[in-house]
Amino acid sequence: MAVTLPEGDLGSRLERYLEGLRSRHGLEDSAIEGNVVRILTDPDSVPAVLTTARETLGVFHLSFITVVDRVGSFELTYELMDLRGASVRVKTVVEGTEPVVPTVTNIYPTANWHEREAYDMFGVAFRGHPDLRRTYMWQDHFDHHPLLKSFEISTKRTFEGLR
Amino acid sequence: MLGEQRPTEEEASALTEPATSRLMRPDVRDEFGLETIDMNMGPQHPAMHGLLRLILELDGETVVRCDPVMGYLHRCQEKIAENRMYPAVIPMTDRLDYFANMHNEHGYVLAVEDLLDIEVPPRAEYIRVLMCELMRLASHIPSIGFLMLELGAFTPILYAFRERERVQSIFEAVTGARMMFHYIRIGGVKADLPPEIPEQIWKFVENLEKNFKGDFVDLIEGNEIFISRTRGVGQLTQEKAVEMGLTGPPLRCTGVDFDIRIDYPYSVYPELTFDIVTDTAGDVEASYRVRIGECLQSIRIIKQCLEKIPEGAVMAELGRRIRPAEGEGFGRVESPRGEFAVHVVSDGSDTPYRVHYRDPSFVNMQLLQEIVPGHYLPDIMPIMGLVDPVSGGWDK
Amino acid sequence: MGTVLQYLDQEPFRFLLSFGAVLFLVLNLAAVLTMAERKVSGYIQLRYGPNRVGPRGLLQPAADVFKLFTKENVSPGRSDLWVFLGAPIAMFLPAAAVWLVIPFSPDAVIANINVAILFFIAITSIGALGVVMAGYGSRSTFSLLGALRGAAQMISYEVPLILSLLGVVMLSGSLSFVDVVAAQGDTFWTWYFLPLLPMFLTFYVSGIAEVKRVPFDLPEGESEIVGGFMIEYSGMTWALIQAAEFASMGLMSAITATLFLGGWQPPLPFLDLGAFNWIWFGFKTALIMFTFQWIRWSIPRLRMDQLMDLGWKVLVPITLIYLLIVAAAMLILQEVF
Amino acid sequence: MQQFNEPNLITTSSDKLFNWARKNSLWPLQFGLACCAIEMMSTGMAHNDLDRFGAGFFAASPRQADVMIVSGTVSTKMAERMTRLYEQMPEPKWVIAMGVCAISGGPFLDGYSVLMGADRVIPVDVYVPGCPPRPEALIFGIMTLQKKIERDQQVGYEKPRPALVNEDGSINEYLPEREYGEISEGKAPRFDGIKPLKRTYVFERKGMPPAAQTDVGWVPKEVKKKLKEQEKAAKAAAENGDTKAEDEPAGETDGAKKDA
Repeated sequence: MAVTLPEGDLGSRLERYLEGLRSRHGLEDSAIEGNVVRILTDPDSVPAVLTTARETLGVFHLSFITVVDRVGSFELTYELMDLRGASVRVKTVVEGTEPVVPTVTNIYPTANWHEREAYDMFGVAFRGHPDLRRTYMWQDHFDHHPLLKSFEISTKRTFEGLR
Repeated sequence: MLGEQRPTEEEASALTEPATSRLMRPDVRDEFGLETIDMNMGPQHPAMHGLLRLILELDGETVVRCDPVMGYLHRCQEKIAENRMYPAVIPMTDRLDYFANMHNEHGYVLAVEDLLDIEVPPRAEYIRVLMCELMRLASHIPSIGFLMLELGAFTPILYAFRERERVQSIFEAVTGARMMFHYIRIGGVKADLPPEIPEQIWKFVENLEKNFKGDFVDLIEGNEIFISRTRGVGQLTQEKAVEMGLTGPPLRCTGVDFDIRIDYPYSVYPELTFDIVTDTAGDVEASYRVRIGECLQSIRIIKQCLEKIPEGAVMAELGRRIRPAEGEGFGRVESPRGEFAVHVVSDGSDTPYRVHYRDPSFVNMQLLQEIVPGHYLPDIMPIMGLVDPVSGGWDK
Repeated sequence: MGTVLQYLDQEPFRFLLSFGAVLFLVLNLAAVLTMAERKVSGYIQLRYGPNRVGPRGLLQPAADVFKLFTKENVSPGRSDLWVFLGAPIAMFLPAAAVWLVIPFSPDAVIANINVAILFFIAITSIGALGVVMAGYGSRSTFSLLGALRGAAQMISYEVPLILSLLGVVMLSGSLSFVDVVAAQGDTFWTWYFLPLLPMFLTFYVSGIAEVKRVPFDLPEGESEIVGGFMIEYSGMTWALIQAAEFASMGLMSAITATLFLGGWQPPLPFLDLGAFNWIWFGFKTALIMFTFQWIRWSIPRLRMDQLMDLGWKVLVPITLIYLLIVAAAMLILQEVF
Repeated sequence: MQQFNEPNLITTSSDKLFNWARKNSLWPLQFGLACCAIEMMSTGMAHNDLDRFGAGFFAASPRQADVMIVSGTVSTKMAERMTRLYEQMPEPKWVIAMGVCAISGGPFLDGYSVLMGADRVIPVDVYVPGCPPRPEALIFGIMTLQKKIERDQQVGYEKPRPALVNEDGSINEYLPEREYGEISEGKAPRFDGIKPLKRTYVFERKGMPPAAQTDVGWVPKEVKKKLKEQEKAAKAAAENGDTKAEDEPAGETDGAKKDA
């Protein structure tokens, strides 16, 4: 029944997460910023990193998955929280216009709808996802992925536009 | 559409065994070989909290499959935010989760302030917290009313909306609007509190605290039918709740004491004393008790805010033009429904490069397809009350 | 003139006329009850209720009825049309027909038949048929669910209803309503609700279930199955279903008043109003109707399995045990006196 | 039964009764779309009791509703459902567009999945602006609808409306800009290069409105007679011309209809 949340003070926990992830995955570009452990990894090792974080280090909560379209490549941010003040932010960059990323639904079941949303909005496909349908838009009448930068809506309202 | 590099279905299933394989159920037939009924609930349905569509498969009155379909209120919030200037996104966030407008504004503003790295005057912080807690009252009390409405009792919702109407009149005096405030701005709040408002809020809060037990707790909890309809319905374990990424009352009703206000403190919450309300049962009744307890805690916070609020400016000195440097900002607040997080990516221009809202309704609603199967059809309504999603939130 | 009256007093005409009068009364009762429903709910919920149409909103039901009269009558494309259209009639007629045997006062009873209680039980059972017809005919999942719930509920709650009536029959020794009322006497402590208190409560509860009101309004289930069996009805057919619901509610109150609260009998002998004793009957009926509405707007509804549990595991045993107690008591009292 | 072309004693008095009944028992559909739904609920609640006007019964099923309050943003995905709900409602029915989103798309106007106003798919009777409108505004909208219902007639037209027919025979749906010329001219500078509009003839309609602007169901007697004669003629022509090529009679009937 009970879930044991990680203990210890914030600083030591952050150190532990960073060390734990570094020792297993040999991450070079990683640091602690405030209460966040920031990690950059390649897309194929994302499930491995997240498995370590959840199973070994006890970071139980996946807050959200953000996709950013950097025209030509996609940047994915997995925000993990240990529910006690520390966060682990896993970043990965996928090249290409029609990217495929391994799914993390078998590690964090809550990623199910986050990944569906990312697929709907950006066309990022998740390999092994059990139920990859669109969340918001029509399944069959809407052929675009609207949050791509190539999909433009009519008005951009900035100061430049007003003057 | 997405090229050859995508794996086929067999390959995908060979690669990783999906953890949520319980989503896919075989054709259910009972021992007499009778088929199930497919039923479509919503989007226009009195109990669907807006525009949710549930595709149900019923075996008699028992639900064997529940598939939520969203998107009936998709308003392109994230795309529109990419095309607006930073301050002009705030009124759009108001329309996200329209029962927690203040929290949405607060979350977005925190994210932008994280980008800009600016200090907010303490009085503004106190006013923000004050308004957010009033908003929590105005959200939790109607949600209790909606729970009762969906169970079939019509009257509690009117008592709930009476209180909400009082909060709204306070909001109107402070911000000028009843629902869409645009009050919390980048660097502070729009205007100071009107001079007579603190006293009015105090009176309202005192009155609510005095009448809370009589108007809501006794009326609802004293009812045998309410207890029998909610106790043991939507039973959640802690593992399940954490696994599904729940936050807010659905998580706290299982006994996990997680509250962004304490665990990831923001604004002036560290200076205020209040408790995290938890319950151990993890059913609908427990979530109702958590909401009741949070209302009382909100009253406590409001009183402390009114006592501690310092004098001073309510707006930081900022240029007319907000143009953060390239980078990322995160804002995270405890909205009445759970963790509301905003992720803003800037490319150094007037408009955000990307805004991502993590809305609690969206995440908490995943619970439906997990726990509804096995319950009776009328149990869907209390479970909706347990999750308490808001259509504007899950559809963005 | 006198001959005409005499002629009208002859059997077929008297019956037709009085049936017309009862129909008029029942339809008006439905209108008045909708108005009462909205006003009572208004005052329970801290608001006024209708008050713009006519003096204090009294013409509100008239407006509703005329509007529903001119509303289009939609029948779903794939519905079973005759069953669909027949259902409201099958619901309304039983509710109206039982009014024929209700004694309004000693002389004002249209058909004083000696098996009135049997008649009442037999006729009200037909109401379930209407519900099933409505649910089957409109060809919608929601209505089908509503109809199945309705059938199950109404048939299950017939059992405690009938069992609780047996106590009255045993005490009064008659199946006629007039005899039952006459046997109760004109003092309120001799009315049957006191000696038969558990039976009175059982009858009241299963009466609410029989007329499908909160907390037993599962066939309608406004927030679950959106109106249930009446989801596809519009205009006058819907109005007829509503009229049937309210008429049967009025009927159930009237029968409760007749069987347990002494019908037209005044509570104390000196309050006897003679020919105007029907006022007592009306007063008691209205009181029970008000309690129905009070319950309607106060408490949530039960679930199907809980409903069945309450019916079969609580009400039926209670009535059976109390029936034995009553029988034993009657035997003993006969021996003693 | 005699068909009335013009209002008379019977129709006007029954109109009065029915309009009175309809306006006093406007049952809204329980149909909350977005943020405005909360204010719609507030309107029904104790503080601004909508039941006072007889409009407090929120029908959950469209079959029992009279007025649909489109309360909030209509997405393209929802528009189809909303149209279906509207079609499920029995006649007579009315629509109130509540809030700017339902009027024009509001702040979400340029979204890719937002319908620019409910009136693109269903006819709207009353527009209530605001984001969201206050409960008082919604009550005002309902009272406006009541006034509109009061003017309804079973036969005849409210007023002879001007039909706008251009030189080339096409019919203008809206008044051309020139009609408002006196108001705007002289106040704001007109841009160059705007051509004058085509000449517009304004007819006072009496008795028979142009066919394009009547509802499909109603055909005047004279026209019916004419059409019957034409049909007869076409039939006769077809019978006579059986020996001829098969295409010809069809062509002839079409031509005759076009002439009418």
